[in-house]
Amino acid sequence: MIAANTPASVDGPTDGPGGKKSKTTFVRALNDALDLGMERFPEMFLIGEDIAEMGGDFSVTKGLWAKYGQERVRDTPLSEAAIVGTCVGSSMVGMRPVAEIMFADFVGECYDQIVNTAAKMHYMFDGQFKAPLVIRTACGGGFGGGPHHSQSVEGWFMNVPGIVIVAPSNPADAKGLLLSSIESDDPVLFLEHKALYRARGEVPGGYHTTPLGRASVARQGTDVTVVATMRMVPMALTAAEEAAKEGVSVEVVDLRTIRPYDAATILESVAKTGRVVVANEAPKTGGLGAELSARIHEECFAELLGPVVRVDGLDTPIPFSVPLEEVVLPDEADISAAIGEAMRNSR
Amino acid sequence: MIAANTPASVDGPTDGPGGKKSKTTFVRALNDALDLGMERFPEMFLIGEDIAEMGGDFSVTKGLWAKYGQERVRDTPLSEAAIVGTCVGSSMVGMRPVAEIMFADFVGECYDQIVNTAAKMHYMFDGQFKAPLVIRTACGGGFGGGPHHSQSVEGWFMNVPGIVIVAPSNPADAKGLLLSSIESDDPVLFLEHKALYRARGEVPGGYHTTPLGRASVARQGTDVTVVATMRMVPMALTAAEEAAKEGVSVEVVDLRTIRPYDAATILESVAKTGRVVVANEAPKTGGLGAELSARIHEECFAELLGPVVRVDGLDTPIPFSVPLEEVVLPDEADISAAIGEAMRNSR
Amino acid sequence: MDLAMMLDLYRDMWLIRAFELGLEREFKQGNVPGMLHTGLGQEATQAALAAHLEASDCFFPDHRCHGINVLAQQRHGGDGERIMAELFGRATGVCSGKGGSLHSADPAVGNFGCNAVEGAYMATVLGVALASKLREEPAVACAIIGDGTCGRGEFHESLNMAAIWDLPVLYACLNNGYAIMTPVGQGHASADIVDLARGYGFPCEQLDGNDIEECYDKIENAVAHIRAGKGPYFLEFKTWRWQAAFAGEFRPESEVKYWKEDHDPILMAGEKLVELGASVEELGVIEKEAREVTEEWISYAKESPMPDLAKATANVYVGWEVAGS
Amino acid sequence: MDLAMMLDLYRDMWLIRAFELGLEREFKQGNVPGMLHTGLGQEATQAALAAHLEASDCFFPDHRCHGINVLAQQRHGGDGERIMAELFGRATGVCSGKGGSLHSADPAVGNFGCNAVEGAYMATVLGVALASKLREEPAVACAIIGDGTCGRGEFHESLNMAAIWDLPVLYACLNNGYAIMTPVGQGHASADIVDLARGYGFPCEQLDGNDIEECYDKIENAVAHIRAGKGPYFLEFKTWRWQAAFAGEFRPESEVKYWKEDHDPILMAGEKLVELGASVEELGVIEKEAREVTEEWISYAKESPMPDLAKATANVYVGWEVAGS
Ligand SMILES: Cc1ncc(C[n+]2csc(CCOP(=O)(O)OP(=O)(O)O)c2C)c(N)n1
Ligand SMILES: Cc1ncc(C[n+]2csc(CCOP(=O)(O)OP(=O)(O)O)c2C)c(N)n1
Ligand SMILES: [Mg+2]
Ligand SMILES: [Mg+2]
Repeated sequence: MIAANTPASVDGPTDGPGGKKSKTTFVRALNDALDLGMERFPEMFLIGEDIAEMGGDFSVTKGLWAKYGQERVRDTPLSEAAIVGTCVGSSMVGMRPVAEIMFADFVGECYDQIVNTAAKMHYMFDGQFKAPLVIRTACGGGFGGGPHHSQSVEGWFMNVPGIVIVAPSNPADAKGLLLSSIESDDPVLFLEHKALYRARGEVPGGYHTTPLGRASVARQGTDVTVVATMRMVPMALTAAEEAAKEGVSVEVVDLRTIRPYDAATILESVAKTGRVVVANEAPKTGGLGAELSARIHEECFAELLGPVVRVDGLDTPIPFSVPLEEVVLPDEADISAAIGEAMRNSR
Repeated sequence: MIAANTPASVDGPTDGPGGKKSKTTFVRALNDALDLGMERFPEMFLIGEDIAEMGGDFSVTKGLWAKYGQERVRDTPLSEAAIVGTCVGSSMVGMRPVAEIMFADFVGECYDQIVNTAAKMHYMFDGQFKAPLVIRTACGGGFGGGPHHSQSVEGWFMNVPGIVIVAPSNPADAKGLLLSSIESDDPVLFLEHKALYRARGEVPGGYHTTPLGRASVARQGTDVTVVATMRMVPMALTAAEEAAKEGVSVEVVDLRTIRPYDAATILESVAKTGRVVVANEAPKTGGLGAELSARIHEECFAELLGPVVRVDGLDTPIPFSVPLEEVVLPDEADISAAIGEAMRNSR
Repeated sequence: MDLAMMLDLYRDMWLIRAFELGLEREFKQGNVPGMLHTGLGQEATQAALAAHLEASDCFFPDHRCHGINVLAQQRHGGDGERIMAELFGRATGVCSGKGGSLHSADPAVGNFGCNAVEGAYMATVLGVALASKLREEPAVACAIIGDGTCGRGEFHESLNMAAIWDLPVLYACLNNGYAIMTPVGQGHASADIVDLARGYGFPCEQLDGNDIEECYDKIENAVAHIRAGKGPYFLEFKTWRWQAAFAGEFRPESEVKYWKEDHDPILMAGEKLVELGASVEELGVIEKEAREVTEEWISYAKESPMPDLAKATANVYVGWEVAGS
Repeated sequence: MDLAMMLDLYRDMWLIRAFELGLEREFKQGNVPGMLHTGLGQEATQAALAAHLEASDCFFPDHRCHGINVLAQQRHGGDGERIMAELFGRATGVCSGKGGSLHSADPAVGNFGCNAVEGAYMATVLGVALASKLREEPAVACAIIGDGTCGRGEFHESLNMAAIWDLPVLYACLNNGYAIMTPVGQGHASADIVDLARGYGFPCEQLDGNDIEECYDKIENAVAHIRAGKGPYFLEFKTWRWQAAFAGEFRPESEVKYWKEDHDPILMAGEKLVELGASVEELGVIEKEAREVTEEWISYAKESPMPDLAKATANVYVGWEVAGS
């Protein structure tokens, strides 16, 4: 595929896996994490479509085939069920596979294997097997990818016990969370928002993990809490800066792990602010925002100054045409509006 | 499969498709609906695994093969993607296929075809195609079916625009909603709770439809609204009778269509009661209850006397062993407890 | 095959048959929850497979494979009763009752568990096979699949990937002629599943799945091929199941008679044994012992406690606890 | 093949080539959003297919099939520019800009739309075929699939079901040697996809996908077979795509040279035409016209308005409206 207009490439300076903190891209941070993981865990291998010589559609695995060889960096046919099946089976016997499903939209083709095999393995055999696998996949819209290359799929797995869903918003977390996902003995769906691949940020050098299941407070504030995921985090930070100009102090919580999610950090923030916006790119109905909203109301009803405000995509597929896609996907302005709405609330 | 302990069979008296109202089973009501649909719509056909001579694992299609022949009542191999694909393709050219996916747990095997093809067809080609298909499937637990024969899968589709999810709780609605689903020009996932198959109730004779997208008030009340689906509806009605003995008046709203759902009926009830319980069998996190709770809080925050209380399954797969399954699945007692919790709420 | 080995296999087949008959009776009495698919009629294939699989190998049983589960348990763990207990949903079951008939697993004996989504483990088996290949351990990863199950897309993805990677997979297809009530030739482009498998370029063979000697020998050969690192192997066992559909028997009387009377694996083996010099009494003792041990196991299962209710929320995640109600 | 027909096909091939070249230029200039897969190098197969498909037939184009989309539009609707407009995401596109390159459809010309989840429409095509069978209308339902796409499970489910139901499906496999960068023989048990298709028992043929005459004749034959109610047909077109991977050309120089210079479908057809008596000037005019019409369409697309923003929420459901933001 000609990728001129797609967000990709391992670029920018890096001090390599062993170095100190430096400014680098999200893609590079992921690449470093995989490299460090491969170095540390002999039982780890990479698998996916054209991830070897090509380095994947977004260059995340670039260079690893040359370094680790074709047994550990494996190209596959277009067989998503077999890719995930290979991960599940090998993880049952102690390997640590990391699969790439090229676009998150395609996980429907291996949905059963994720939901009914990987996610239930440990439970239904009562602990006799574990499935320490990672499924990395590129999600999200904003580049004219159209209905089958732009979706945010966390909602497809939100109601599936046994699966871990990880969703970094910046290069440092991308690296730290990916290494934690590799270490994890639970099956992880690792979401990489395409619009973040080129984002740059400080990334700790060397082997560095970020705990799963823990949100981070990306910005402190006292008036409104914005809980956001992936691309919505930088957008929320921008909106927060805007709000600050109006004298509104916004706390931004970066959820980082979508399932199991960190209720404690959210609730702590809400206890302080009493106003909440949850921002997620997927369609609104039945999405992550619904779960967070329900939970926050359950636990903080008395402290809330008004209902939780949801910012999501519209309840539509993602259209190809750019102006239509812009209508469908949420952005900074939507978050700002939601902050405004939350601020108008008072009991 | 030996089905002695599974809930099945077309039994009980019926006055047949053309008759008057009579007491019959859920299975029979579905069977009548299919019969009436086949009679009325020459473009309708049935497709699935052993639905022809055998009449399906739960006898829902019993007798229809003998009546309509093998062209219109088609047995298939174990090829769920091809079954749904056949539905999608034929519906694109004006047929009205009704598929049976034997157990809802298996929809993971045709998830892509449902989510990315059926549900997006109308949108992505901007109205040039419709996908008037119905996927009937047996869901729900309570009969020792274990992790792969007991799931409630509505949560897997809650975040998918373009799909209609229908979930009857009684024989009359089963018939009326199935006929409406057949008439519908949108793709419908039609959920049949296995524990309801033998339920009996009055069913209008003849061709009778129940509108999609409309909840029904199954019981009037003034103190608490319980919004319930499928098997949780009879359970909610029982819990409501219990509550009545304590002087608590419970309104039970049977959601009937899960997506797009009838917010108006719910909100109207909540405006009256100010207290809400939402009861659904699927796991709690990221389930239907989350969406309803979020929406109700958004729209009725001021009227609510306390947070919406969710009753769901535990966040686990469904274990095989009966006492464990009982722990995992919600029941009347859980609804009663939730009603009690809601009643303790007051601002 | 010599008398001693044949007697061993005969014993194994009887253990399966007695187990399934006892189980079926208990199921009909309502003592076994859920659904039940028995392996009655398919004992030869299962016994022959079990005879060749080591604890360090792996097999994914199909939904009729209580038999091979039991034999693996007996051979490698000495505790076949834990399969029975699992079917009764008891704490003493191999999965503490959480899996049941369709999800009994015990990695210690090479049993990787049935997956009740038919066909799914055709994908999963690839991973186990790849792991042994990467580790250079000569283990066999066996997927036991019904004829009907071969309709699923994973059939293609799996055979293709096993072929291109030369994986040590043994596909054991138990072609019993039907998927529920659908004849194999109606559900598949060919009634001979090997025809669908041949295109992938690795050895495919069809054999009489009710002839214990043929099964034993052909599996031996296939397993040797796989252990030698020569890649996958596909065996199609022509067999027949006693179990009909829940509405009752749907197959022609002559067919039922043929398989139950003229081509029953146990009857056939019994005749052969007598030819080889075994006494009818000796064979009777084997049957009797199998029935006795089954009854003991049924009692064991029934007397076993139900699982601790805390099990309901145990082991959802390795890294997190899930809250109870 | 006579000169007139050959000239027609030559014209069609040039239309595809000019279209794709123009599009590629625009894409590189950033005027076309999203991703782009071109059919450059595969013009013969597409032109030959388009020549045999009626508006009442159905085809599911693959991701490189702007060409066949355009030809269908020209032949059955006279408005090829609407494919270009769709690629630019404009209101005048066949799907009002909502589909784009990977989801252009127009049922009026038999174009049932690409599905960017590769392989998915191998399942979907069954339904269209079944409908024409049930209605006893002799239409062809054609699925155009790449070699790599044949790795997907739907390949098996689809071929099997088409076989058992004798469905009027034409599988047109464009084997261009690679899935992205993975060679067909590395991704599949056989580099000849027909080997994987043969087991289903219906006719399978491999042919030179760059030889327009062979393509035309073999498709004619397959389509006649299907229209006669004789069931499915599988054609594997050996071809080659100009487009490399996004990192650049990865294929050996000799291979590139062979396909682009010695075995290019348009060059080959041009030589043949000259043999048949066409003049080089005449051929030059065809090329020139194709390039001109392409430029007109590009201008048309660029000048077309963007879709009305209300389109963003239109047609999610037939029976319900979806709220805007
Ligand atoms: C994906 C999937 N589809 C359908 C079923 C329901 N089902 C259980 S067994 C069976 C028939 C299987 O036939 P076959 O593989 O021949 O096995 P047999 O029962 O004949 O031994 C079916 C359709 C299932 N469990 N999984
Ligand atoms: C299910 C699925 N998996 C992966 C992809 C990503 N993808 C798009 S094209 C392609 C290669 C397809 O190869 P082939 O079918 O040979 O077509 P070619 O591009 O060579 O014409 C891949 C892997 C996809 N679109 N869908
Ligand atoms: Mg069978
Ligand atoms: Mg290709």
